[in-house]
Amino acid sequence: MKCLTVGITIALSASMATWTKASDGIEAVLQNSFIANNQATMDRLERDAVQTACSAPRGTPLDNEMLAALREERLNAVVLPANGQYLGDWQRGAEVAGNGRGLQSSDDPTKPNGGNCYACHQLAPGEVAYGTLGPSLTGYGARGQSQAMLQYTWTKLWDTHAYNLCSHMPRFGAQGILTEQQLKDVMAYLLDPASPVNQAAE
Amino acid sequence: MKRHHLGFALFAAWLCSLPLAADDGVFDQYRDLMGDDNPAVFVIDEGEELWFAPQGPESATLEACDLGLGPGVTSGAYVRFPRYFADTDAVMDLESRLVHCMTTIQGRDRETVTAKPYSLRGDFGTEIEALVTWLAAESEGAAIAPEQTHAAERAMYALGEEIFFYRAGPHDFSCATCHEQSGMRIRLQALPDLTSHSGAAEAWGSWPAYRMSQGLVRTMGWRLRDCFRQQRWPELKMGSEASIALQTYMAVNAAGGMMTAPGLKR
Amino acid sequence: MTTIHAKGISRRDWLRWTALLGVAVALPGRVWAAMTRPEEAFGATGLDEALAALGATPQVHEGIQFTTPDIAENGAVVPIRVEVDSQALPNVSKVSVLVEMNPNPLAASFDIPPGTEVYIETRVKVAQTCTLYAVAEADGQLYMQSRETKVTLGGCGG
Amino acid sequence: MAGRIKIRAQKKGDMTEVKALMRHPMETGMRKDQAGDPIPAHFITEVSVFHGDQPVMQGHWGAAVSANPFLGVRFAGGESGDTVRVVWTDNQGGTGEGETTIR
Repeated sequence: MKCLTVGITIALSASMATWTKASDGIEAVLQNSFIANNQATMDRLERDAVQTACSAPRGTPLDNEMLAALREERLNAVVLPANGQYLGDWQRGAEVAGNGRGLQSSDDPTKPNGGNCYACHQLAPGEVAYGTLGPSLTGYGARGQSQAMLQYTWTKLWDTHAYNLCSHMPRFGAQGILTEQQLKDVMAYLLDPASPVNQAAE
Repeated sequence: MKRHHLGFALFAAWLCSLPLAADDGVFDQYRDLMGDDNPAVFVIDEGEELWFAPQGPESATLEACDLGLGPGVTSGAYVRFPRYFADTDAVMDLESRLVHCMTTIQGRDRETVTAKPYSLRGDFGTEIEALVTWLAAESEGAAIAPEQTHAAERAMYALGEEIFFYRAGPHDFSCATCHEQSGMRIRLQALPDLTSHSGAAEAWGSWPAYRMSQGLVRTMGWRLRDCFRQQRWPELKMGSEASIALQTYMAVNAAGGMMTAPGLKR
Repeated sequence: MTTIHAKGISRRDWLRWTALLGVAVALPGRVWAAMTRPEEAFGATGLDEALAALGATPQVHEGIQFTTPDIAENGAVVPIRVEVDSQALPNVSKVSVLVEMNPNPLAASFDIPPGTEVYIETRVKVAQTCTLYAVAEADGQLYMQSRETKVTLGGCGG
Repeated sequence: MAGRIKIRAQKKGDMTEVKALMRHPMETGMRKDQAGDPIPAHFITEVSVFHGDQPVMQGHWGAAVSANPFLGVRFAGGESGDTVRVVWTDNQGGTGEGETTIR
């Protein structure tokens, strides 16, 4: 079976009728099937426009115009760092990248959320426990630190749908998963030449 | 005496069901050293004893429980779930059917028997976990063949597919986020593609499973609940429509595969 | 137990083990266990302290074959195997397994009577990536082998 | 339901190989339950393997042995049909015992 990695691929190849929303009953089913647990409250089952647009089962025809408009809207909503500074501390960024906790019912809400980058991406070559759902980012710093590169990387972290609608990646900035400072630290982990991400394997 | 060979048979089945090394074989040496002993053998025994133990106000055993193949028929029953039951006019998974039998046959209180279906930290197994483990072992080696004859069963599959792709929560996660591609892994954990037959068969066929990291056998109901915890969703209720729909989606995608549970997992 | 005599068991050892057996039959486990359990070593919270409590500083010995996985899927269950070549290192009477970074490094200790091969398999918890030690006692001396096992983060990390 | 042991004993040349799996939680005493209360330490402290009436190994265990512990040992001799017995005691006074015959 063909493996469709991102919804945008589906979107571009679709033509006929449109996917807007799941069948009417599904919200009621979910409300009856789940129960709030600590910080994981029931309102989390309500979807925003991105989530609704990106919930199409495989092969469902999609509305390309709507999707293009949505992507544009996401791009315009990205909030760049207030002081124009994109890079924080790569060592703190490493902690964010390795931390898989945050926002689960079982997590302590007073502790900072993790970014869990390693769940899906290879980063520092010395870390063997990396996932493969996303592309390898080892040596990411070789892309340089031009203004365009900084803004591109920030935008990917803030809201991946601004470039790649229906990507699997969480919207770390737009959804408030990571703070601005944490995002800067992750930026440094990716781009700082001194970061382990940009060192050769031992 | 059959049980003495069960561990070995399970291990052989487990070996055959190992995923095609999305983890690049990094744990081969570890698994070699682990050998063939699955502590789930204890839980199978415990489940069998619970099935035949008189309980509740009726002081009844579960031998009159109809798992779909007739009262008391346990062999081969698990692989037909989820399925429609006329007596409840509902599609049920094994866990909810067991609760139904505990309340109707043994006269036990529904709230009580569903209060803690899955072990919490520090627990050493629950009644539901043990019964499901034994009943899965009673289908060992059988082909996965969920019923899809009743309209309600087919509707459950369609609903399950929709929920599988439903993105929600602060991380925008759906089941599909991790389980619609083959050969991928999260950290070092290989992820089954549940939209494919082979991935669904491998996954559905190996639960319930002994989780080494927890020292416990876990059921598919728990597996789904814990997936949603990590999806940052609220808590999935045992035996809920969403749970049964997702199980139907998996089981039907897995149809024709072999039941090898209880599995042995990280 | 002709095999035991054939292996050249000392009279002292023989008496000790038959004495243990007598107690064991009368009171399974508890009493005879208390006679030999290395309590102090189990209570030690550092590797050096645990080794000191076991006796002396062990020397590396190639007669000990210590098998652990290079990388463990899960630190809660790490399979280990200790084998001693009785030609290279005879008269081993005790084998201990230590995990350097655990809160209490000594995980297990085994008394081996003459006639038992020194071949032990078990599974231990390893809190984090660190070195594991197999220590064998023979004729009052301590010998060892060590292995590093990497413990990985699995699953979704939460 | 602690206390149970599954044992296999198999002749391998002039040796007998014993593999035992024990039903026990092996709680370290350092974990907390869902409510945040400490879970008391509960682990096997002593385990012994007998061939007939003869002890072939005694293990002293700490809480770092994994839950539902596995033990494999080998001893010289042993004939098909001989009894192999494994017994344990834990830190809360619990005991377990199981036996099998050599295959």
